[in-house]
Amino acid sequence: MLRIACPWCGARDETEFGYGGEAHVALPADAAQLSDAAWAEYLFMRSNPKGRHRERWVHTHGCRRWFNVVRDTTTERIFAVYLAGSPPAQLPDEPA
Amino acid sequence: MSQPKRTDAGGRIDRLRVLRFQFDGRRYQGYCGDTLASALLANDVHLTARSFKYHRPRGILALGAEEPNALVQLEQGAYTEPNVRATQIELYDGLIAHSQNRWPALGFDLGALNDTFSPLLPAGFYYKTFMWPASMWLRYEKAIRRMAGLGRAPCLPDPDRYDRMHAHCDVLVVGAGPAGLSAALSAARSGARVILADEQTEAGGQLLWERYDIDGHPAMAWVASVMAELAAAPEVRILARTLVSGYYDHNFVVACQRFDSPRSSAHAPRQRLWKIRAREVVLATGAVERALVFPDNDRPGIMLAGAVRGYLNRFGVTAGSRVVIATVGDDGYRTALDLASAGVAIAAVLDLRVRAAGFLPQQARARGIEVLTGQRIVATGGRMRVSAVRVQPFAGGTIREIACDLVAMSGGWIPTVHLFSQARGRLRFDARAGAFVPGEAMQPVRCAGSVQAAWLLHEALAQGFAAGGAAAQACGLEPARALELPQVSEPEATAADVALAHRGERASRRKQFVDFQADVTLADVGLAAREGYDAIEHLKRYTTAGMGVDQGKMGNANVVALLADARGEAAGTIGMSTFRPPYQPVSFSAIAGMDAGELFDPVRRTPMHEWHRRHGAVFEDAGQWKRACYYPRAGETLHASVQRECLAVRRGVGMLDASTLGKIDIQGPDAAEFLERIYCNPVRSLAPGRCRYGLMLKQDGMVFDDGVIARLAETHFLLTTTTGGAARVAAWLEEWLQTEWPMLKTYCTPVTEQYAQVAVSGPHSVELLAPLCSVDIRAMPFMSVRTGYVAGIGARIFRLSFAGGLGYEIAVPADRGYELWTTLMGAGERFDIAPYGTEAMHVLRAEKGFIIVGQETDGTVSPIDLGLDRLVRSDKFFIGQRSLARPDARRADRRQLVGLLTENPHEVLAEGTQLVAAPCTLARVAAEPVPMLGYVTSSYFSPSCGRSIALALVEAGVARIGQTLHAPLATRCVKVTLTAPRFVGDSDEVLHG
Amino acid sequence: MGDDASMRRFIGRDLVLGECPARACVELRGDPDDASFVRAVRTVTDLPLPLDPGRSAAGLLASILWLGPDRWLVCSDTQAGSDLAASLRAALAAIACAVVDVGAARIVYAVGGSNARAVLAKGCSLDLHERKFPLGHCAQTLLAKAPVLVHLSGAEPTFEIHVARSLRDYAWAWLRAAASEYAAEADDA
Amino acid sequence: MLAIIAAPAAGSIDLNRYSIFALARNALSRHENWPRAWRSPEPRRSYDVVIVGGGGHGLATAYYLAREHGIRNVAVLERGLIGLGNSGRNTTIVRSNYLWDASAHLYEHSLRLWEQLAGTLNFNVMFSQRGVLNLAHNPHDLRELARRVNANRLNGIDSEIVSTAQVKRLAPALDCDPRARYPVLGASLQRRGGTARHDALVWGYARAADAAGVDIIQNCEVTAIRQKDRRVVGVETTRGVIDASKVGVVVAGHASVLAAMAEIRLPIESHPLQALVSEPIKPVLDTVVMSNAVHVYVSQSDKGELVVGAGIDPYTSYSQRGSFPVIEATVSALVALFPSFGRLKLMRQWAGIVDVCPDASPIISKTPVRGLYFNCGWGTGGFKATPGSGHVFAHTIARDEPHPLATPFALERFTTGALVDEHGAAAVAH
Ligand SMILES: Cc1cc2nc3c(=O)[nH]c(=O)nc-3n(C[C@H](O)[C@H](O)[C@H](O)COP(=O)(O)OP(=O)(O)OC[C@H]3O[C@@H](n4cnc5c(N)ncnc54)[C@H](O)[C@@H]3O)c2cc1C
Ligand SMILES: NC(=O)c1ccc[n+]([C@@H]2O[C@H](COP(=O)([O-])OP(=O)(O)OC[C@H]3O[C@@H](n4cnc5c(N)ncnc54)[C@H](O)[C@@H]3O)[C@@H](O)[C@H]2O)c1
Ligand SMILES: Cc1cc2nc3c(=O)[nH]c(=O)nc-3n(C[C@H](O)[C@H](O)[C@H](O)COP(=O)(O)O)c2cc1C
Ligand SMILES: [Zn+2]
Repeated sequence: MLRIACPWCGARDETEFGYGGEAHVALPADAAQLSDAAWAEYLFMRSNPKGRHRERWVHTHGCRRWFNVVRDTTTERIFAVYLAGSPPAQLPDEPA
Repeated sequence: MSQPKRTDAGGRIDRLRVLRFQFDGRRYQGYCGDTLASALLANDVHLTARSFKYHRPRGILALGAEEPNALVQLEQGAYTEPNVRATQIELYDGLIAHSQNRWPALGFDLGALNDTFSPLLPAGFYYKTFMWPASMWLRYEKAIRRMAGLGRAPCLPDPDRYDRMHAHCDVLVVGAGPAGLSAALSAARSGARVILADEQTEAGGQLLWERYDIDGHPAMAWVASVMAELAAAPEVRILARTLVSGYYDHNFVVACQRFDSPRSSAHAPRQRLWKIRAREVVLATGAVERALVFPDNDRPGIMLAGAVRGYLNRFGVTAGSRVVIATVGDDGYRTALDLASAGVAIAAVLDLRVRAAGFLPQQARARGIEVLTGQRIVATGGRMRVSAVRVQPFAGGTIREIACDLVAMSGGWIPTVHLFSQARGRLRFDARAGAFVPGEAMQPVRCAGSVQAAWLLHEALAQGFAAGGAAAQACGLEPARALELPQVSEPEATAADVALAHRGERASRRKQFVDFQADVTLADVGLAAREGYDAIEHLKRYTTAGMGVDQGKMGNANVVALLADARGEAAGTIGMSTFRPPYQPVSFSAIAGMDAGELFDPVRRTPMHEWHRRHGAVFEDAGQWKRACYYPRAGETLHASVQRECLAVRRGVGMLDASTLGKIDIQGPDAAEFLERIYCNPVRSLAPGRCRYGLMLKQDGMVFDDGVIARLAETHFLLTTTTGGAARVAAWLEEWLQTEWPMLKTYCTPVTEQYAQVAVSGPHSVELLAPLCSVDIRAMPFMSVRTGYVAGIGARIFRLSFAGGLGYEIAVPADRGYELWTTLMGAGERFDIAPYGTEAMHVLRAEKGFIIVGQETDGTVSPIDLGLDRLVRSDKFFIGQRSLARPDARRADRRQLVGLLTENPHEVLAEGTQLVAAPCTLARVAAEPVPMLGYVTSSYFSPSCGRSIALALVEAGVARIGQTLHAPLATRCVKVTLTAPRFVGDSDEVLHG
Repeated sequence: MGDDASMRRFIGRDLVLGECPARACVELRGDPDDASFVRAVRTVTDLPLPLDPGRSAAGLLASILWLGPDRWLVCSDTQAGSDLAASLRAALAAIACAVVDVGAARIVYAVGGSNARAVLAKGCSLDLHERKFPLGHCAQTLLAKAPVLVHLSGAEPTFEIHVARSLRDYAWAWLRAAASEYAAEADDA
Repeated sequence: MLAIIAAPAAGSIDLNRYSIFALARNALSRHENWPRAWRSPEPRRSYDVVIVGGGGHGLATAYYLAREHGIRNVAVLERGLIGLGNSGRNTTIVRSNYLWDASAHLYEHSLRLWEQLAGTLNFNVMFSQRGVLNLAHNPHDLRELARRVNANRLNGIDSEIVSTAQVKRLAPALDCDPRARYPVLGASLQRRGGTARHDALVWGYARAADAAGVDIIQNCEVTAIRQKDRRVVGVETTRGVIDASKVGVVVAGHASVLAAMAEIRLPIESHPLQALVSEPIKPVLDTVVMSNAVHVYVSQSDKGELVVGAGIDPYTSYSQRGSFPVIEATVSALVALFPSFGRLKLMRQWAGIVDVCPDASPIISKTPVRGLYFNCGWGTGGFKATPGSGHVFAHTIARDEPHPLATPFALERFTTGALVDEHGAAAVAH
């Protein structure tokens, strides 16, 4: 069971959180202008990587805040936790 | 007489406390401190089970968790439990156990015919036969199923109590043998919060039955002093009888604690599941002994040598009177020496090694024990109990038969690396130990003692001290000062040559078991390899080796070694099959804990629940909520009650408990802008004091939830949601607000629980309410809201109605809900008021053509499909908007909401009935698919219309209004006419029918 | 409540469970970086707004519990919920914030005695060790399947468990079951 | 059609054919002479078609390519060992009672192939048509079941509503007390549904495909997809480059990884799906019982264990492990439905990586890269579809045009919005 460090409340069990999928998939500003294909890309297509994943979580049964997590999808190791709305967290060993 | 195999003295049993028990109907006695296995052996009972596949007689083989044979059915009736290892059952007075998987009796089992036919039943035989004729498989299968399985499931609900407990610690130590104890001690002395868990009743591990001295005293004295110190330490928790079963991610460890005998007391749980979050873990899980592979190596009376020694030293039981010891290392000699000291005759020590020159072999020889080296067992005799072994030098030569009633085999030791591996730790093959040992760890975990193939006691102690200290340090604690390692005297022992364990007689036609539990033989391994199932994971699945109750604790090591041989590769290159939780089986009840019975899932009740109950309401489940469905009067059916309730609303006044509706308070300068984006209909234009029906879409354009938007003030809104949608919608709003539009100053607060809400509906509602209200409700326009008092209670009054027609909804703080309800019921007596339930509410709203999200919608229905396109505004952005422009959302032949009238006005179609173009029935399964045009979403008998009405989603339904379709039923077909989805008009006039 | 108006209570070995009398509770939302907001709250409650997760402030008039970075629960035993809300609303009138009366939305159960932690640990995954969850600490979490707010308070430290009113029966049944192990011998199970 | 293709490769007809007689004959030679079930060839430089993924779907695709389309120069490339992906870790429920026409037709096609499969493959896949019950616990469930059962019937699929009393007769251990927290109000029953032996399905297809000439290459991970002008030309693997003008990718949970190699994005997320078995016991449950509302499904294997399936873990993962809370929830649900199972014990738990699509329906599709085909998105329910999926995918590859049954499942649906939303049918994994 994951232990996730809510940026506000600190480390809590996975059961208190909700998972929100891939992070940094922003709502296109001009949705109405997009082609069907581009809209489908936003709506459905996900990178679903094997390895490091930037993803959204919400502390449902705690402070109710959304935040982002960098987790390795092969080991479940969590590398970083950062606030919603901030740019993708860069890890020291990653090319920018 | 009684307990013929009990020694006169010794062992960790209380000879003053005699316990009576029964096995297979026979009465026996044992002592407090016994296990069922030790007590049976004390009574000279070896035959305890029949094997899984061949139903071969089997005896007790091991001392603890690794036991593959002696599984029994413990207790009876509701308390019965199948497949329990006799080696792990603490004896108690009155215990009743039975053998399993035999018919009619353990001694005479017809299933043993399988053994006779075994040439036809090699590994995987079932894949090759029973294919013809195809229709017969179910029959074959029935017979196979009856032969398979072991014990029996109880027929009654588990009567016991269970719970789960969370725990947090700095250092969790698993195993209270010498390594675990020293680890716990050094961690505790550093001030760490320590949990020490061991599955046994007592701490000590192998020291419980090995004869070592520590600091010049018997080792158990050291154990006692350590336990005393740990027990006194404030931050140490000792969990005895606690099996650590699973090691999951982020150092989350699950353990199951047993409290007492199967009949637990009324207060205490029978078992407790611990859920431990440890910063650091030390695994000191020890090792189990390896069996030898030789022909007919499974006869009762053939045991592990360590186990034989354990039964002697821990329980004062001699498992035989004339013993052959077969060993591949010096350890077997310990058993010989201990038995000899207890006066048991040693027929011979059979050492498979060519040379046996160590200290222990010398001692054995010095005691006059015959030692045969370079020999192996080529056959065994005896049916229900071993009676002799035949031995022969590896090099060939004469076969000698040695009579015996016990064979103690010592094949070396297998480190218990299960938990380490579950923790994603990598395993490494240790050639010296001939076994897999912990390699690189992937979580904060350390190992100590024989789990690392450190076979010597002083090594175990030293590793434990080091691991415990390092773990505490990793938690940021100072290492304990002045930790002195205790002094140990132990004879040196040369390591076992484990490769010999499976390198006995290959030519024999007799069965040589590698996995006793799954009845897998050496020949099976060979066959699988030949057929190409020669990777360990394929071999496991093809032969089922390692898939039994013991998960191959003993057998897997030999399976892997034999497979390596078959492939001509070095041991260790084959790998191991995956270790998975649990380390040992854990009862389902323990995992469920208190989440059983009424606590399985919370029930939510409204503030008025008790009133409904007292007034005979029949409840229905809506998510976790209990909602009053209808209120039958004496003798009334569902139908009659609902008809009456509906008419009360249409003609007089009725009252519905609407408290379960979700409610969300929205405040802030940008609240209107926010909701404008959330709802597909306009919100900004809503005037304060007014309400509007609103639809929310998902991003894919499909209806997600609906409800009323009330604008309480310029910057203050109250939304209602569906009962089931309350939490979903609140989360949805927060998500958008926080992640997409944090710049919008808006605060959302779920207030479902704060308000009790009552819908007062019907033409008399105004007369009923007006005198009780502090505001002039007659002056309230349709779809408006006011704040005031109702019956002296601070309230919000909404003029709106889901039932259609005149109606109000009153919301008061939940703690006044009951009072409001009873007051209104009292005041309503004059008007013959009737409480109405959800069923009547459904009929009433269907008459008006109002949808229910989840009934008219299923996640694939857009507002356009529902005919609500007039609500959808194109001149603004809202969630789901773009998706409504996709080609599929614009298709003319999408399913659209319509009304249905059956030809016969008394025919009420079942909801879920499908609609087709040409008449047909469901009686026979159609050969060719019949195209479906839609289906019935809601269907009722409408008292207002005096006939049945229905709503349906139908392909291009709006264009078909006026046309006829067919509703196929089981044996007949009903003609239906499509209408607009509304049956009763604004002034309650009937529109069709 | 009209149904079972009697206050629930259970006394076991080193354990007391009980239902607390209704109390005024207001959920307060606002920007903690806005000094005027913080000041206004102080004028009404005479308390500093706790800004750190898990912290609470207690005074004579009221107590304030941290719920989130812009969310607090203001409780009072001495005022009515609507009065508390009204005075907060009045003080905060000019500020973008939200004041929502939530007193009726919740039931508060108190769990006290030296076995309290063990009872709660059966359903709560927080580390309730006194160093990790000291007096005055509060946290939202799950107790078994009920979302709860846990607050350790009082002269004789007692865990207060705020739970949704609709889960009153569930939470009590759960607490009773968890406590049954500590029933005094003569008590029913 | 299928009966004809059952004959194994020429030259080995009698010796290799499995039957009770073959068993008896081999018993005389102590089973020393059984041949390998499939060869273990070295990869060749090029194939007409390369199938990536040696799960049931990949092997079935290769088999039908060879048997039905005469394309025998086919390799199945498997990263590890065949059948150890989801095909080797599922709860083996087979049924075809899906809601929407497109799915119903596809799964029914598959079910009909199942009914002949042991004979077709000459491998006993132990397809046990013991019936599948879907329980209803509230009025909403009942309504949804009725809708689905009616639709099934009109689609030619056997399906019926059964009463609580009938449910009790079919599964006596179920708690049918009306006061239960989740009372059983009725159920749908598909009698032709049931379970099968998962490994046997894989091995059966492997052996039959091999006999038809297909090369099954294990321990051969595809690391890149080679293309020229958006046309596939081959793959790179850990065992070298292999040329092929057609590549079919059938890698379940790894679909996104392979898609990324071809610069395609998929609407797929990979989640852990957990399952567990109890210790083996004598027969207590003769049908398959599934419940959406309490989220558990269970059957008893021929060996005697209860095979229990859980819901998916919420977060994406590639590690074939799930989280313990899911096990707690699943086991509590099991005990709630079957209170007498409480004293039985969990023997083993595990997880697979399921490829979940937004509409809970598969993708069987051509792609923007010519000659590259994807078959994925089966999520929690593709075991039952293995024969049908392989059959229509082989057609799609061989003809370079979707099989009619596969047309609704093309990738385009995510652009047009014509989803096949089977969440109702798949709300609980199966
Ligand atoms: C716990 C669980 C329970 C389930 N229960 C059911 C059920 O009851 N009924 C049902 O119908 N379905 C069920 N399913 C779903 C079903 O198992 C799958 O949909 C189905 O088995 C998928 O088969 P497949 O052949 O597509 O995938 P897999 O069997 O996963 O095969 C894919 C193969 O691709 C290989 N691969 C991946 N990457 C590469 C690469 N780069 N190169 C080469 N090879 C690669 C993998 O190693 C793997 O062997 C369940 C699934 C799980 C996990
Ligand atoms: N002569 C030999 O060849 C040989 C071989 C092995 C061990 N030994 C001796 O055995 C001792 C080894 O000490 P040790 O501490 O490493 O091991 P140990 O066997 O003494 O202790 C291990 C303990 O861990 C417990 N345990 C294992 N798995 C568990 C689980 N999942 N949950 C809860 N408890 C669990 C066991 O019940 C046992 O009490 C030393 O004295 C060593 O000399 C000798
Ligand atoms: C239908 C089915 C039945 C199973 N029965 C058993 C069993 O009886 N004993 C066992 O140990 N494992 C059993 N397993 C689990 C496998 O041992 C294994 O855990 C699973 O296939 C996943 O593989 P892995 O654990 O090697 O990753 C079964 C698996 C399935 C899919
Ligand atoms: Zn938080």
